Amino acid sequence: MLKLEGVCGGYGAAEVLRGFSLEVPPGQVTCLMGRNGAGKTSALRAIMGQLRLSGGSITLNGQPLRSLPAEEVPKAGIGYVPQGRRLFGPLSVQENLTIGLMTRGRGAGQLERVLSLFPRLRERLSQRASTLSGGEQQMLAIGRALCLEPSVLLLDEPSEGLQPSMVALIRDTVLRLKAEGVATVLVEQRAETVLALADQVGFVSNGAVAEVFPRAALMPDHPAFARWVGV
Amino acid sequence: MMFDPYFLLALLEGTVTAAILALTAVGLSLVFGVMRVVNVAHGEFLMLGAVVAWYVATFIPGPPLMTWGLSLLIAPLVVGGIAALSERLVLRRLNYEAEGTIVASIGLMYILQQAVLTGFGPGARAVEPPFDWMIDTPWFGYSGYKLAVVGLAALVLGAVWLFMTRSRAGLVMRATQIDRDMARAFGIRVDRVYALVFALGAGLAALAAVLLVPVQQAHYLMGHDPMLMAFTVVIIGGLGSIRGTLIAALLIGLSDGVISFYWSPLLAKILATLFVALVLVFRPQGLFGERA
Amino acid sequence: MTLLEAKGLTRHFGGIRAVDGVDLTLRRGEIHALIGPNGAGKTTLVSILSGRIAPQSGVIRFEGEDITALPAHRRVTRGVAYTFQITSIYPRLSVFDNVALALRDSRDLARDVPLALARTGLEGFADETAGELSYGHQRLLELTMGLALRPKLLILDEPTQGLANEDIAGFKALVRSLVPETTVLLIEHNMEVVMDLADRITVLNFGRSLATGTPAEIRANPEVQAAYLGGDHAEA
Amino acid sequence: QSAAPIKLGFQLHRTGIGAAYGRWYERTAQAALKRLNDAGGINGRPVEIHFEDDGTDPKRGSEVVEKLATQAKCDLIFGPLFSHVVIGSAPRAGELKIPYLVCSEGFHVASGALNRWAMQPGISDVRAQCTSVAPFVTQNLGKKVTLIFPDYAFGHDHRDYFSEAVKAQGGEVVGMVAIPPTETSFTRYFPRIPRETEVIYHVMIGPAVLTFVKELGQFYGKRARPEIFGFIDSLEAVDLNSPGLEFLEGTHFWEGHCRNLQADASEHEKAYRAAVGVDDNGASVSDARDVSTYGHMFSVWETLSVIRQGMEAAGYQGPADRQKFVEAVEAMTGWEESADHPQGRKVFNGKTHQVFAEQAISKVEGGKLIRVHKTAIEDSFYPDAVDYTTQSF
Amino acid sequence: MNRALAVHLIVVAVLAAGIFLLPVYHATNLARIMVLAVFAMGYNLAFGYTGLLSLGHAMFFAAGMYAAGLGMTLQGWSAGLALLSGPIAGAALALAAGALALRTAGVSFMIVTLMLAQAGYLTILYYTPITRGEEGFVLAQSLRRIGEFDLSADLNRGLFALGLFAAGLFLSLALVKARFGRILVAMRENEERSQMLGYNPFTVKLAVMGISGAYAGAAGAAYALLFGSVGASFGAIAFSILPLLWVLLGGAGTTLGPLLGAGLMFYLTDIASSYTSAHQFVVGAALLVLVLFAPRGILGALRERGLKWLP
Ligand SMILES: Nc1ncnc2c1ncn2[C@@H]1O[C@H](COP(=O)(O)OP(=O)(O)OP(=O)(O)O)[C@@H](O)[C@H]1O
Ligand SMILES: Nc1ncnc2c1ncn2[C@@H]1O[C@H](COP(=O)(O)OP(=O)(O)OP(=O)(O)O)[C@@H](O)[C@H]1O
Ligand SMILES: [Mg+2]
Ligand SMILES: [Mg+2]
Repeated sequence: MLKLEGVCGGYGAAEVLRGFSLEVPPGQVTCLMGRNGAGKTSALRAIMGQLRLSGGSITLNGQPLRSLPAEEVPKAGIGYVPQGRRLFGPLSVQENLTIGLMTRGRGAGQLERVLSLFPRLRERLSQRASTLSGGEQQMLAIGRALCLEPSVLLLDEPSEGLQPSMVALIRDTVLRLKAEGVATVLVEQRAETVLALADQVGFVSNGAVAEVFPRAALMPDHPAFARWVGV
Repeated sequence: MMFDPYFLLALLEGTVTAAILALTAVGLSLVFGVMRVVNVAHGEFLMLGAVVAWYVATFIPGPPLMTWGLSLLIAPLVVGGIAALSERLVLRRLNYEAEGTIVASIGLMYILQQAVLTGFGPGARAVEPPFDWMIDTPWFGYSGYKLAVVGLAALVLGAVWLFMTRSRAGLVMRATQIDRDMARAFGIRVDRVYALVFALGAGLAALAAVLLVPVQQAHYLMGHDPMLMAFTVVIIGGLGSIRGTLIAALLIGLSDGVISFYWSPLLAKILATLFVALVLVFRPQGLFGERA
Repeated sequence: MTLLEAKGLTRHFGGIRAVDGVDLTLRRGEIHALIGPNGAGKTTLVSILSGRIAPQSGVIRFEGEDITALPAHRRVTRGVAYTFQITSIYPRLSVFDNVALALRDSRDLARDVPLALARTGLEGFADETAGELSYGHQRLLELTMGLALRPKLLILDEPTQGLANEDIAGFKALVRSLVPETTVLLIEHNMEVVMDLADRITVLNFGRSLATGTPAEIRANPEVQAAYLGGDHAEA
Repeated sequence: QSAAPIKLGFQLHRTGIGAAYGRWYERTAQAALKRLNDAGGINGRPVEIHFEDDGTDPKRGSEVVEKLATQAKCDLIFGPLFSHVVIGSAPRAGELKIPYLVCSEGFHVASGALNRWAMQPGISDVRAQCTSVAPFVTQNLGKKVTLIFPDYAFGHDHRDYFSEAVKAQGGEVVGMVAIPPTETSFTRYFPRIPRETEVIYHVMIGPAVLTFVKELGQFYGKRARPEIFGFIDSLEAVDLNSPGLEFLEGTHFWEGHCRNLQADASEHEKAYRAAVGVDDNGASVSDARDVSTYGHMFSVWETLSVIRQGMEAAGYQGPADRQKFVEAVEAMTGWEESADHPQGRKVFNGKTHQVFAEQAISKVEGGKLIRVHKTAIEDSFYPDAVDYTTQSF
Repeated sequence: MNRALAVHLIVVAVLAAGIFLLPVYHATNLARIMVLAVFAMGYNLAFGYTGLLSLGHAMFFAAGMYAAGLGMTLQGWSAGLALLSGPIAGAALALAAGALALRTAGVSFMIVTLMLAQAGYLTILYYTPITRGEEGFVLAQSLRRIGEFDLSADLNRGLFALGLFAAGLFLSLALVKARFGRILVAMRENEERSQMLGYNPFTVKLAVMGISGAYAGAAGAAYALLFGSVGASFGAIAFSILPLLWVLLGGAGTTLGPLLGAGLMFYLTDIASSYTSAHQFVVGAALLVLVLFAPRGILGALRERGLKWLP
């Protein structure tokens, strides 16, 4: 279980997270929604140790993450697909994936699985990541994170720029991982995707989770959507 | 000018120059390629290596071959240590930001030069080659050690190439350079990578220096020109490409050697310099670099 | 009537036929959508139109003149603007400066920049450093800059990526308000937006143009369904 | 009437490419200063020297002149060696109207390029040096000469004036090898030495000279080689017994002042050597590896002697008398070998502000430089190129 | 906006006061620093604002210096004409070098400019019979006057340097405040974006190279005439690195940074060498300390810490 309690922090002097709390149960999909600038990305970065923190705690299965150096977080099993992809652009597709594989020192079988998930990547193994099309880059970003066989997967708007059939593929992937017991935190703007996947939905506003609902409590016309994301 | 033995000499000299250039450049290629740090003090690490080699050769009794062997161990260690220290104390705090590091490495350059000037003195001091082997052709004599340097340079380059390609180290280093936050997000210990690369780069410069001192001498200003030339080689060769570095070194070394065979030396230097500039103008990414 | 006409555009990368003999005609004042699977060549195609990439063959005419050989910046001054798929702003400059740079012939920046920002709802952000905006706001800034150029042809490469839902609604309204003064070429994977906005749609697949037509025609085209839309959008 | 010390400014190459010279110039100056003060100073006043580093850089050089003159308020300035620094600094000295005594060997004072405040009373210039050694070279070593010199002004002076002198002696310059500055390896230039060459005449400066000499040796290997005549500039501050220099055995060098103590050395010479702290081999008495720049550094000592004599002759009181000082030196005609002038007899040309001296030609024998010839002062004369005394101050 | 102008006026006024009031030593230093600051200001326009990291600016300085020096000694130009030829020569060479080098970017640009400058330096040496190579030559004091205005007199020198500096300073202030300045920064920050906003990167950068070269050439010519000597060492690599160092120290992309950096570096060396013979050590350590506490240069740090309006 990944747990954030009252996390505060930000960039430079500015505070962006103001008491962000969230529980991510294992094997479930937790979706985060919120307006632009609400702090969703910042929350994920906080987990990854990329945000200056000023308060609160982050634990994974009771083990504190906050005190760990950033490079230990992925080794604890947290995979991250950042917003805007952030690939190792000058490196080849293969090399990008290799870096994912190295993190936890596991094997080639995983690479095979990732490549069969995204056959397009297999065709492009030696192409420079930065010359991939937008959608291909997104596939690579997800594939790279999957390579480290995470037990918790953080996905920041992963379906951005993907063709509809790919979006569906991502949904299937999340569900399959869920079946394997992987916990997923999914930042997503599209309500239909959220409703199709989430076990629980957190609405982020002003650097904190304002409301959390279990999936069962949500319908597309639930007022929370209007209140927090303006649909 | 059918077969001119002296053309052979020009080729030989060009090759030796190339070997020396390549040796000086590999370390820089590492540091610059990975950290994107314009380390102006790289030449000073080379110079330190030569000075250490001189001290070893002078104060440790034994035949030249032995002291030379010892230098090959000691100099990279000492210089790598100094580099690691300066990385930790200065560069890391600057976040390896391009502009700050230029000033910092100029500062470092001053400090190292002054330290050597004060301790070692301003003179040029020679170190005996490990073996005294002369090649005698009917037309000219040639130092066997110089040829050995070519072989040794090839060895060192090969080793670095293996390290960069076979081990994952090269990949890790490059990823670190591209996006530090994401490298951390994949478990790469960025701090350690940088310290290691910086020390390794300096160590290689020191190694190059040990091979070099028997040909040139240890002198407190000896680092300046090789540093600039090494930079050129690295850029022409294409960043991070060991093969490119080698070929660029050959290109520059031979063009200098051979052009000066035909033209007045100074004119040859001017032409060779312009030639290098033009290569870059028409292939800005270097010979083997790739860039979007 | 025709604003831009491209014929036989081709661009291969090694063995990859990113754009492979594409014809495209844009009518003045229309909203024209460009859709297709990932890697179909959409970005490459519009990069050729905007001059970021040179075609290996083919001709582009803009307002009747051949612009194939014009460099990108000259096309911009003629009225072709492009917003990047992968956000490209000046991250270290203020939002104000970002927009001011796009307002090339404004005489009064203090008046015009806030006006331009207001169109995309960024008016409160003028003094922020652009790189410190959240992703969605950076996308909006990108859009603002494109608009500020007051182009005759505005090429939008996946503009709604990263936008929150409410912004998408605003975006649609904004794009509608641009025509007919501005012609819009829109790349999108968000079918709702495409179907809603587009007058005509061109579908690209494997670097070739599969079909061009009204949204209804495209929706009904079986080839398009197979290549791109998949079942669920056919009846949407 | 004042008992306040006389302040002399010393423009010193403490860092930069001239540093090897600089440190010995400083030691020599200190030794000469001590001797001077022990003997009662100048005009009964003690003397101080302010050393200021110019980094062997012309830009800093002129700043140092400024600093010594206007901030340290020195009475005069002396000591610079490298020509480009001298030329960069001398104009400022002229503007500040402060005597500027150069311890270089460049042909810049006597060529008239500088101004009336610049003088070189301590060491003869390049033109005099190469003119005077030419007869020995052509008569004893060979008539077909190839010159190897650095491809810039200093080297060109050698090229021009030595060729001229060789031709005057009935010799012939068969080859000229100009070596680009910034060069660190030399072998590839040696094929340019024509095969008919009987004597190689070489003059190199800078830190790479040792490489030059070594590579020249390697090039000839065990083959018969031409005679070699070099300027000691190539090996100043370098131990002749450094690895790779064995082949120098039997070659000849010009020396401004003999590095190794010669059998016939005068008492003055021995006293000078002891005062500066140089052993019989020309190295520091405290470190045999620390070889001096013996061939040149006497000029510092002798310049200081001239300063004393000039100031005494001018009745020097303070900066107001600077002009008188210059005029007093201009009026001098030369000096005998003495404790003040341990290098030997000098002829001073007041019009060109340049001194002329005897030059030594030494042969390397058993790793030592043994003088085999001493040129006559008159051999080094050439027509005056300037008359500074007609210029205004 | 006016605050910025006021600060600049004050700086110039203080410098003017310095020329009249400081002891001659410091007044001369000030003149020298101002001339070198002109060099650095030109460099700053290219590097600090536009992001063109050139390692070849010594070439432009030397161009101005030799144009003026050789013009006077060989062609018999008057001092005024010689001074005028400086910026023209600098700009012309910079435009030529830029036309080649600007085909590259980033580190390649750095190396190409370095190599071109090195070729220029060697060319000076190659023509030693004319240039006197490394050794250089002296401009006779009698030549260094514009009409009755004797440039070698202390006060005149200071005034001339001040005039040149002030002209350069206000020109660069005007440039960076104008739309042009914003475009320069845009090139530095994101060239591809700028091109897609309709700016031609090549011409913008070439223009700034030309301006920068004119500054360097003007400084070179002024240096030759004010200080009376011309030499190849002003065309050597080290002299290309110096303006970079000055600009970085003072604050890249600030109008006053070049002056501050040049002055600071001068006095750092000067003062350190008065106290210790190991003065490079002190200078090196000072650079390290400075950069650790103000990695964006001194004015850059001030700008970050609140003085946002600093141009
Ligand atoms: N690198 C940064 N430096 C300073 N401030 C930042 C930085 N990145 C984000 N911010 C600020 O933090 C706040 C939250 O941003 P964040 O990226 O977490 O939002 P978000 O919820 O992910 O938005 P979006 O949906 O647009 O991606 C915003 O106000 C933004 O301006
Ligand atoms: N510089 C390049 N080198 C090699 N391949 C390239 C290069 N640029 C693009 N490609 C390839 O060309 C194809 C078309 O790319 P493009 O970016 O045009 O696709 P797209 O239609 O915009 O896709 P997306 O919807 O995913 O953004 C892709 O397969 C891509 O990998
Ligand atoms: Mg976000
Ligand atoms: Mg695309």
